[in-house]
Amino acid sequence: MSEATLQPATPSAAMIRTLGILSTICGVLIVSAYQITLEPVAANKKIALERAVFKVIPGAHSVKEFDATSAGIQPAGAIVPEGAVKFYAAYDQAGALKGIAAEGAGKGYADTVRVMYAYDPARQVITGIGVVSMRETPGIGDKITTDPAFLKNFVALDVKLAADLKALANAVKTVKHGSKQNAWEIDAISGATVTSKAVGKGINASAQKLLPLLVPHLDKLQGGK
Amino acid sequence: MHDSLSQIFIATMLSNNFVLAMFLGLCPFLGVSGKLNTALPMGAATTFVIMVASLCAFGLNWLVTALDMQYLRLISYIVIIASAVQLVEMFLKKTSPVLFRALGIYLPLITTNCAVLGVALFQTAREYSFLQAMTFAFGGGLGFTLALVMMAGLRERLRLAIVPNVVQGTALSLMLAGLLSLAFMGFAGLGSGG
Amino acid sequence: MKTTMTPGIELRTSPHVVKGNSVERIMFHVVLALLPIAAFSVWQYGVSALTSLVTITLVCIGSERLFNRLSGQPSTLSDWSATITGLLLALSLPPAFPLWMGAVAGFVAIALGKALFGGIGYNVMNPALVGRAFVQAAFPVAITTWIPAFSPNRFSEFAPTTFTAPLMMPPDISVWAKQALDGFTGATPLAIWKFDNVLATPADFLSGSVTASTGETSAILILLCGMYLAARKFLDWRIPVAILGSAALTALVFQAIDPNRYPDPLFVLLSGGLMLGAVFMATDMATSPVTPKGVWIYGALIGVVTVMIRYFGGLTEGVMYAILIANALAPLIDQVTQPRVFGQVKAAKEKKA
Amino acid sequence: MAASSLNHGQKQPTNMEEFMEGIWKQNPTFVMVLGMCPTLAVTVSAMNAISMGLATTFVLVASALLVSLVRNIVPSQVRIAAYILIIATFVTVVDYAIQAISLAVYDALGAFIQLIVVNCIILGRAEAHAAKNPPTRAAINAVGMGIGFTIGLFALGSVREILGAGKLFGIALFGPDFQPWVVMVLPPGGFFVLASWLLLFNWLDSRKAAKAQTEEGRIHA
Repeated sequence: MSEATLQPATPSAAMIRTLGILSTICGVLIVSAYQITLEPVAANKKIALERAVFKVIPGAHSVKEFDATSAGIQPAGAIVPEGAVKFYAAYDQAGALKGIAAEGAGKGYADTVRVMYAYDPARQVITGIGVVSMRETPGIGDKITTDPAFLKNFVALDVKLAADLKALANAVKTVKHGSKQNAWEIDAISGATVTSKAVGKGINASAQKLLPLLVPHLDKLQGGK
Repeated sequence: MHDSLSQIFIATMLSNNFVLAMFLGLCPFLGVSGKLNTALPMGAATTFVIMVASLCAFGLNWLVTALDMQYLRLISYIVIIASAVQLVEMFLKKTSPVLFRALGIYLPLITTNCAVLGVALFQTAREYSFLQAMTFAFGGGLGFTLALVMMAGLRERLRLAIVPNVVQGTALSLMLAGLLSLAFMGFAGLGSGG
Repeated sequence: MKTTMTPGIELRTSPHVVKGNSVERIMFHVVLALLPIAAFSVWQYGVSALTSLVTITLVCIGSERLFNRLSGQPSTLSDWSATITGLLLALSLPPAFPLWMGAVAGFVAIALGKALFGGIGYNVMNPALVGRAFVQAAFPVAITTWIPAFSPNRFSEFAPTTFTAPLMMPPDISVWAKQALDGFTGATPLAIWKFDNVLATPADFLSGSVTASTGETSAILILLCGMYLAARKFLDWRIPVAILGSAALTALVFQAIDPNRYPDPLFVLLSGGLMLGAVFMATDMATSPVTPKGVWIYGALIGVVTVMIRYFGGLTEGVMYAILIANALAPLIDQVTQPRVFGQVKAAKEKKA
Repeated sequence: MAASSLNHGQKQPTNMEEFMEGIWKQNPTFVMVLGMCPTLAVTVSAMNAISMGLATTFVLVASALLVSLVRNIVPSQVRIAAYILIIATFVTVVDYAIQAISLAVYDALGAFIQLIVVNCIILGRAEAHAAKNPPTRAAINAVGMGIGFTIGLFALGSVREILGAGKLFGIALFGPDFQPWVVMVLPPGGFFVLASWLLLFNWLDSRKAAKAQTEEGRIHA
């Protein structure tokens, strides 16, 4: 590069040629690696997704990916439409809709906490959560995956839509340990309030966006096998 | 992500400090932190290059995504960062010889600073908007500078100390880095908007 | 080998008697000043606190001796600094902190905080706080487990956590603590304020009935002991004044912005370890700046960072981290505030630091 | 480093010496203290450490091989650019390979797989060794370096996982009541553990030196 001007001994044509040849070799290597791994990677991602969804919706047998937009819902394709919210529909062996799963993300103590939650359309409640990724303090923040009292919050967490179907009737809210009174509140883990709040915020943000788009079109998901 | 700019700034500078919490840019951190008067220019130069790299990476990511060639992302990042550093070097040489003399010797070192590539990779992974990315880069650079300058201060002070023989050298620097990292844990949660 | 370091190595063979003497004297008086605070905490928390104080201090002294022997130096126990580190560390930990964890903290305080950098005077951060920060990061649950003060059985019964088997997890004591004292919530006033927005009153603090670390609650006592040390010129009064002043001022500003959300300055001053940290920890001579202007900047920094961490951080208490950060910045503060002319006294001090 | 490889050029070490260089005499982690970003960032568990070590070894060997093959046709002015190109290629390959093998590992290592590009060991080896030696020799040296780096990572990862979680390779070692030392899997723990390893080696070194000295003294006496 800059040295080249200082030492004109090597003709630039030679340098360009060498770099050109190298780039070609490298290009071929990269593209073939990409092509060869494309399928296994996709398969891996699918397995990981299924595992995450099955964990929050027990008894589910298959998963389908959808995008919800203001225009309705459609199976997720290669191109994600503007403003789309991704969600997953889980079906049981017979092909009946078992539940809906979606991802929410909130800023935790150390980094973003991403959770997968299960939504039961019939009862309009959240029926379970699983952590997709987090870097919270071991022993404190990671109690959100193990603390039985905390997980009990998500047996039937109320996410009913308001009458106009534009937002949740009651925003999901994390309250301090031991003061949960309403079905839409999450009782925080004592000592891990920041992480508990991250879960609540993540679910609320995602549900507020997804459910108004999803609920009017729920019938389209039935028998999706 | 919907992090506000101030949250990103505080988090990258303090609670998720590049060097002390994310282990980015350790080689220059340990290598150039011996003296205060070189630590500051090094920090400034790195911050500048990180910002330039972040800018390039943002444009490049847009291009690579538009062309649907994500598999070329890494290789194009590293190539453009290396060339950007070269360009900055040449540009400084031409336009501001004083600044060049102050920063010049550090610039080649910065090419292999993983903080520079790290910024590019993290801002891509977190899908930051343009302003978010620039804030991230600036905060990261300042955080790097802060850690570097603090470390240099401590190391200068310890030059007078009777440090036991077995603790000399890199081990001592790592101990100090560990202590700083421990102290920076106090900032955890700052910038999480809790 | 790598003996290229420091002309200071010759210092080892020539004991600088005069300076050593005065350091010993200062340190001895600091120990004396800490004793009333320790006594008050034993009265508050009973045998658990007493065992903790004794064990941690002994571990610190033992570690100091061990490192003396390893490095082939004469014993430095007589300078009292290891005793101070041990006492301060024990006072800053919860009274029912498992003893084995306290021992870890004590060892780390001496090893990582001091011995590895060449011993007394060369530590880059306050050793007691290094020890505490280490166990805070290592055992985050145990270090936020509190027991009630003035429980009726405190002189006859140990807290169940005190004698946790080494390397094992301490038992859950929430049930025991509630039995020991009715209405015990197990949260410090800072935590209660942060998460429930309920303020403890100054009377709560002064009576020592709030939940806290072993030596944190006796604000008046700490101030009195500090005044004694300051009056005899054993500590730099400007540091605590700067810390408490800047913390109060910062709190005042925030309270003016939103009185519903932010507590009054008195609460900020009395709660947590601010008083203990300001008087006994931040004033450590080796790790604070030596220039007059630098001392004020250093203190102000600690005050502001403490309040910032308390108000906006993930942790409820920030004094410890604020002091550690300021310790790390002390050489820089010195450099920036260096007077142009080098005074005789300053140069001597500089060398020691 | 340049000086040491110059020496080698003159003496022509055996393949075994070439192989052992990275494992012992010039261990990238403990002796040269290079490539520390991944060393500290990913070693929260033994599994992560080994995965990272193997990924780095692959890039090291593959790039050393290619660099060595083209060493005579690359003009020296553009050699660094060429090396970076080659290294970035193999890192991309390894990135996709890991995704194909295990997403869990891929998530655990995060951006640090791609950051192998700026690991100074690799560029350093390409420049100082591979560019001056025939392919077999370059590859053997690179394998040694890679294994040495992996050993270093494992030494860190295992200590941090054992103390920080009470586990090794995810298997609990001490029963359910063990109190993990959380600090070990946090950033300060990384610094402290690596520093302690270096202390240990320094101490062993100084003891060896002291012994040699006393023995020498005895002979003289």
